[in-house]
Amino acid sequence: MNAPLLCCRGLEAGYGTSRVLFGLDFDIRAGEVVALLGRNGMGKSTTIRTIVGGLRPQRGEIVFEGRPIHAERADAIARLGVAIVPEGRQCFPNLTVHEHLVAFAARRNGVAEPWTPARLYALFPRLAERADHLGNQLSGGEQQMLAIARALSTNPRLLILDEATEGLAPVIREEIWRCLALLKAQGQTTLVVDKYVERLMALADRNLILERGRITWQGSSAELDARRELWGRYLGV
Amino acid sequence: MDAIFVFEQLLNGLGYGLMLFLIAAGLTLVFGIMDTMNLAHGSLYMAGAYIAARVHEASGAFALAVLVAVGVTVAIAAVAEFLVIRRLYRRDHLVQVLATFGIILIADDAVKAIWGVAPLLASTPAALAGPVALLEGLPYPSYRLLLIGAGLTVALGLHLLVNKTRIGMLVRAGASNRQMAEHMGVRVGGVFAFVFALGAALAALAGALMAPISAVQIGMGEAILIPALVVIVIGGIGSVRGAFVAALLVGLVDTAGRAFLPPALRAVLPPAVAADLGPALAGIAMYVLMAAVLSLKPAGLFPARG
Amino acid sequence: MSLFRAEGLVKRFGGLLATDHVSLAVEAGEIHALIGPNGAGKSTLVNLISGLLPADAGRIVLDGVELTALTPHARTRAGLARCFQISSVFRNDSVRDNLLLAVQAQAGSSFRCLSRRDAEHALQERAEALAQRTGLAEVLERNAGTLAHGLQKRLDLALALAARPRLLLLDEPMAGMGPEDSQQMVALIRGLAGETAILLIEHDMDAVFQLADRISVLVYGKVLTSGDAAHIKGHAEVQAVYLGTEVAG
Amino acid sequence: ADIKVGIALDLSGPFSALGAEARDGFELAIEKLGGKLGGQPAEFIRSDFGGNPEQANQLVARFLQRDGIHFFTGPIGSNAALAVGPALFAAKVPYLSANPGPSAYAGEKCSPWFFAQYQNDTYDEAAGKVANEKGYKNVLLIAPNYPAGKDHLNGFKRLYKGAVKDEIYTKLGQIDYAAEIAQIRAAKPDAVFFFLPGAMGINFVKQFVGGGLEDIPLIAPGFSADEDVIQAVGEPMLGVLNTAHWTHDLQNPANAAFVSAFRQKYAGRYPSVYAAMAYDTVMAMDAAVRDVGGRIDDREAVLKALKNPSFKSLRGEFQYGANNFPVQNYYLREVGKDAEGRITNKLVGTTLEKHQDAYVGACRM
Amino acid sequence: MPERFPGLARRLPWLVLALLAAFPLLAPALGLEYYVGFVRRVLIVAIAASSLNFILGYGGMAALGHAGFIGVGAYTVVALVEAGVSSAWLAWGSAAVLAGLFAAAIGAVSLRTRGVYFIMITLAFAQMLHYLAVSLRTYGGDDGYGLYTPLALGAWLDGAHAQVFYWVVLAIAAAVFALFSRVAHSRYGHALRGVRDNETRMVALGYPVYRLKLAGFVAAGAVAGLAGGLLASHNAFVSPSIMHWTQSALLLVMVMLGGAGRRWGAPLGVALWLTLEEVLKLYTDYWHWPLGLLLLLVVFHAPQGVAALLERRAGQEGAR
Ligand SMILES: Nc1ncnc2c1ncn2[C@@H]1O[C@H](COP(=O)(O)OP(=O)(O)OP(=O)(O)O)[C@@H](O)[C@H]1O
Ligand SMILES: Nc1ncnc2c1ncn2[C@@H]1O[C@H](COP(=O)(O)OP(=O)(O)OP(=O)(O)O)[C@@H](O)[C@H]1O
Ligand SMILES: [Mg+2]
Ligand SMILES: [Mg+2]
Repeated sequence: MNAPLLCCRGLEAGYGTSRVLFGLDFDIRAGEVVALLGRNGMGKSTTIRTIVGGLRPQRGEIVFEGRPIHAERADAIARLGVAIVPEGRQCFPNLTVHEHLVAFAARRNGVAEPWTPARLYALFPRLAERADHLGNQLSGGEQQMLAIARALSTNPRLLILDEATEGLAPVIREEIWRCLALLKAQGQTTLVVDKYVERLMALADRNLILERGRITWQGSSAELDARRELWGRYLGV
Repeated sequence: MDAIFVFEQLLNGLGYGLMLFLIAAGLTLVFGIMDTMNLAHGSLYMAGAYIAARVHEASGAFALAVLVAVGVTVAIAAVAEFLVIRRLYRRDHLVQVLATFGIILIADDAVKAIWGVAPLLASTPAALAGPVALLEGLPYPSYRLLLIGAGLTVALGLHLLVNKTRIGMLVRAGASNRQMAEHMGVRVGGVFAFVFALGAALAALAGALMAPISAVQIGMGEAILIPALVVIVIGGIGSVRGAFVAALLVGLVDTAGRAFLPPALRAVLPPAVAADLGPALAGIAMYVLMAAVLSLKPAGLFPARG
Repeated sequence: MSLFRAEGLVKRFGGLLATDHVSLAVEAGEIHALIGPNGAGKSTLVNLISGLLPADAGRIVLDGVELTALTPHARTRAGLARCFQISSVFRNDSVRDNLLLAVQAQAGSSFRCLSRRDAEHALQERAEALAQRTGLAEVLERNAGTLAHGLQKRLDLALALAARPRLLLLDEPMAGMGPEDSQQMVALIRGLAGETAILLIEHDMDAVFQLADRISVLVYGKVLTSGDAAHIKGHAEVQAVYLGTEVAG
Repeated sequence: ADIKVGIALDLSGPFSALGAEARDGFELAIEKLGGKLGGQPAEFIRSDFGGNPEQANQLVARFLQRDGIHFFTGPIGSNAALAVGPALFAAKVPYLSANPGPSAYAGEKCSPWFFAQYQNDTYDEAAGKVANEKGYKNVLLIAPNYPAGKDHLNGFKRLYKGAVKDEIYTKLGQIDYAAEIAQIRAAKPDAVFFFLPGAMGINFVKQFVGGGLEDIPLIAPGFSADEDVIQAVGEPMLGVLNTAHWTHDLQNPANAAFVSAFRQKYAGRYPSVYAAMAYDTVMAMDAAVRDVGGRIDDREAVLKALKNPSFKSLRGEFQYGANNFPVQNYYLREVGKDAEGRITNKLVGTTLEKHQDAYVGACRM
Repeated sequence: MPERFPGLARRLPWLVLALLAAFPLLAPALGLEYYVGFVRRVLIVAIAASSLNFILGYGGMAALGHAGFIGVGAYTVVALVEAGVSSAWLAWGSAAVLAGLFAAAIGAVSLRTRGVYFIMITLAFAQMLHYLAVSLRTYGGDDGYGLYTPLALGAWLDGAHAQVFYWVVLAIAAAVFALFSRVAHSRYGHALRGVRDNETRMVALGYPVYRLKLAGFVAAGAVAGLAGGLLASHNAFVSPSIMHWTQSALLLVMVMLGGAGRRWGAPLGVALWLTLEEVLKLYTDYWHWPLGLLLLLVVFHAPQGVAALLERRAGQEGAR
């Protein structure tokens, strides 16, 4: 298949003196959907933070489209086409919904059908109703939708979702899964963290299981499905 | 007290309000929108006034003086931004107060060393020195019309910039959650530097334009800082519209207080009391207004952030 | 008579009617779940009940006592405690200090200002007991801000429990938790059922159906229907606007 | 031991421009005397106190306790003078004011240790007389709303015989005067008397003329129309009438020498009344030391020498009244242009002769 | 607190106190008489700063009008003296009480706002007080009011020693300081810090947040008023300039220089700032910019203030 879009080698990271990640090695190939699994506190968000430049790795390297990015600043990494839906949404309190969708919009070649505000509103009609509301005037779920739409508005090469279905009503959750499947069909490369393991498996090409800052298992969804003992051990299900 | 007089005083109030807005504009941008408390804004205002006064005196060309003042002040501000301010964006307001207070102390001594402590000559451009007749029996200083025009232009420009342009959105995003804005690809450092420079340009513009009708001297920056802050706070921090409305309100209240309050009190109170009370009340009108607004609306008239 | 009643609560945000004359009752000892689409007004309702937002109309009554006119903190003292959708703890303090602050509020006289608080054994003991109950005993000395998400949520709950509430308002306690933590939280909440009634907002349907004695569905600021799990699962409209296909019977 | 002089300067704060003028005057005098007083080696200890009376207090404590000064001078503001006086008087250190002459020290709280150069209201009294002489029947008065402002207006009214059209009190530190100017235009007075020190005066005159009221004559006490204000306002100041006890074109040899030395040292600038008073102050000390033959520690003798000054004052002849406030002439000045076209004050004539302040009667000394 | 150096940490305050107490007796021998007055002023300002530190550092209330309360205290003394009162205790006590009352009224309105709005509304009230004082003719207006005869401390104290006032100030400062340190660790102190860190949560926990804050604000106002009363006696003079907004700003600056919320922050900040001011003025007319530079240095290299820097030093040495 294609050369890896993202490549992590020997990644070590942590907060202050405490180490959280101990030598992660993994690739994400273009067009692939990769699920990052693991129980709470195992370092999933930390991994993501390290990739997007929110946290400087203590050791190891991250290569995106052939260029090392582990020393880059967060904004530079984002402009290369890495978009994140962060844990806790982090909508901008003083931007309206509509502004969230136009302020960071970027076009990238190679995207067949770029996301426009109109398409994003079609995806989340609720946001269209709230277009003039400020980020802090939204309900929790509305903020979550906005965070996803905001990430999509940059038409990213690599989309990273950290618990993106958190706080969403079941119907909307369904909607998100459908949407991610659609994106996958369009060739969107995605890294997902979510607690709904079964739904994730249905979507992902490959799964990584993180246990105390180490990747203890990786494989296809079919393989994971077959090895239920992993679920109890590493996923707490 | 005839109608024309009342009308004239209203006009004076609006004019003063627009002057206040002009002075507060740069601060609205840097403090209100970018959420950075820059007390040294007054120093930039002073720099603008001093440079404009000197250039005008030397060259006789007022427009040139204003341009040079804005240019040089922006250059000074860029250096200050690079050395100090950019390290402050992420810190809390009090720390910003502390650091920029430090800059004021340094700036005042620097101005003293360069130009001395005596107030500088700053004359009105000859073409605008006299009054024009707005109405029969209502002469109005033509230079003030220029200030009013400048105030309105800046207000409109600022409103469009902040609310209608992408850079406005990026500034607001960066100010409220810098980390997230960076994750969205915004060069927050660059955007902030640009906005700070713009704020400095507005400060310098205000200083240069105010120089001909006010004293150009050390401390002039601190003297306008408080009214400018009052305006921003009454309007609601982060709202250009709020600052604009508040500036007009303060201008009107202040002017009305000075023009109508003493005679009104004289009509109802014993002369001795009225003579003491009237001017005293007029003097603190701005602060009373602020305290009243904030006790009713704790986040100003147009709260922009929730 | 119900332990708690909200009657005709109304909240407008500008033109938006976020809470549209909502009436709701919670019985003593009951876990009452409140579900509904995003933006239906669930958190708003909790904010109205806890007093963080002033209601435009309506009244609330706890145990026969009208609380409508009380300030938020007085409502807590009257037996109405809450958790937050985004956990709200004292991030720079240790878990112990967090808990101490909570039990101290309950112990009253926060204006005592000359004796060392940390030397008060009664407070320390209560804090430790609380930590024990909520599974925070191991992390007592850790800074709350560095705790994993699930533990922070638990701390958030522990802080609310310190007030010994009669009615506990939980806004998405399971949010951001993995299956394991969720299960623990479910167990924890179930363990509370005896001592306090609970109004639970949650989008995790597994948890809701496991816990709730009764479920009310809020849509566009109005209560659509109320009933037990079976009733809700079978309700066509609820399925359409909220449950979707995820929970099919 | 050296003779020690404590000089408290206003080099920052509200009076810094005037403080700098005074400093230049002090320096010129010290230079002229070669750093000595009455031929004795002297030390001049100068320090800025930022225009804040509390800090002035602190500084004077230092002068008294640490440095053991023999003379004190310096502050521009009346508030500082009032703050530091009691400590100096108690320590029996002569305070030669280089500017303020507060009414308290002229009257009730007068002290043998305090020597003034004028009483604060006397300029206004002279201005009131000028208004009479010019035949103004309806004068409008304007001053900041604080007791000193009212004192100055009262001073004006003391000798002024016409009607007061209106009294306008503005707020301290006011920037915009449009409302007041509109009131003045509506009132149509024969003249406007303004006491607006510092930046307020600069703002006011600039806006007054810009508002098209240049036909209404402006009268002011000297400090509202001195060189500092004139240099900052420029053309609009032309024609402003003001009164003072000294002016740079006053004809006497001492003054001529002073003015030319000053202009030489300070780039052609004309000295203001503050510079002149500072210079005179040092000269008064010099004469007193000489008169007591250097026996500086004989405080009473020094006091006596100060009371009967033997130096040639820049203002010409004067004598101290019973309250140590001078009995002297006051002059009318008008802002005009000198031979080189420079805008400056010009002497018009003598308004009050051998004038004494109004408070002397209250002084029991 | 640097527990790693327990002996010194516990003894140091007593050592400092003893030194300060002995200072007036030693000063004449060392030729430092003037500095007795200077230290007295530092102590008085430190009292005011401690009270600001209490609400700022522990309560998160950044009041930019604290000089207003100092002014109220000072003018209370003036008013009482004008009315013929001569007892220092009565005058200072009234200063504290009246300033506390003003703080209650001002706080009741101001504490409805937060953040910058709070900064500005406290400034507004202080400005009103300032203008009021400026226009008060009876008390001299802008010219100020001289207190020509010192207030009486009571029969045996007055005659005891020339420096009795110094010791009184020292005792009050020590008491205020000890009181605030103690309160910081009490239930109330913890509650106040909770309000600073997460006000919404404190409400939900059942704390009467507004009253907690108001109580702190009133206490701080009263202590500032007391300092104002002492300052009036110290200067034997009061003028509106003691409540000019720059004085409020300076007080904030001194507290933050020392370290807001630090036990030693306020006195350290005050001592450092006033000493530098005093010393720099001896050598140059341009004495502002070094202070400005100092502020920048503190902001970037000791963001928690000088006190934190020293604590860290002490901690490191202890570890070594
Ligand atoms: N800002 C921080 N400072 C210190 N430690 C942190 C910080 N953020 C996370 N940690 C710690 O790092 C470890 C990994 O956290 P991380 O958030 O990456 O886990 P996660 O797998 O995403 O878990 P969750 O499912 O709870 O989101 C946890 O033990 C957590 O306590
Ligand atoms: N401060 C506010 N100003 C304006 N609108 C608001 C404000 N707070 C909430 N809203 C609006 O009120 C509606 C109800 O919000 P609420 O937070 O109660 O929803 P919710 O039911 O809790 O949703 P979720 O499940 O997504 O958390 C939403 O549409 C939201 O946009
Ligand atoms: Mg995570
Ligand atoms: Mg919600």
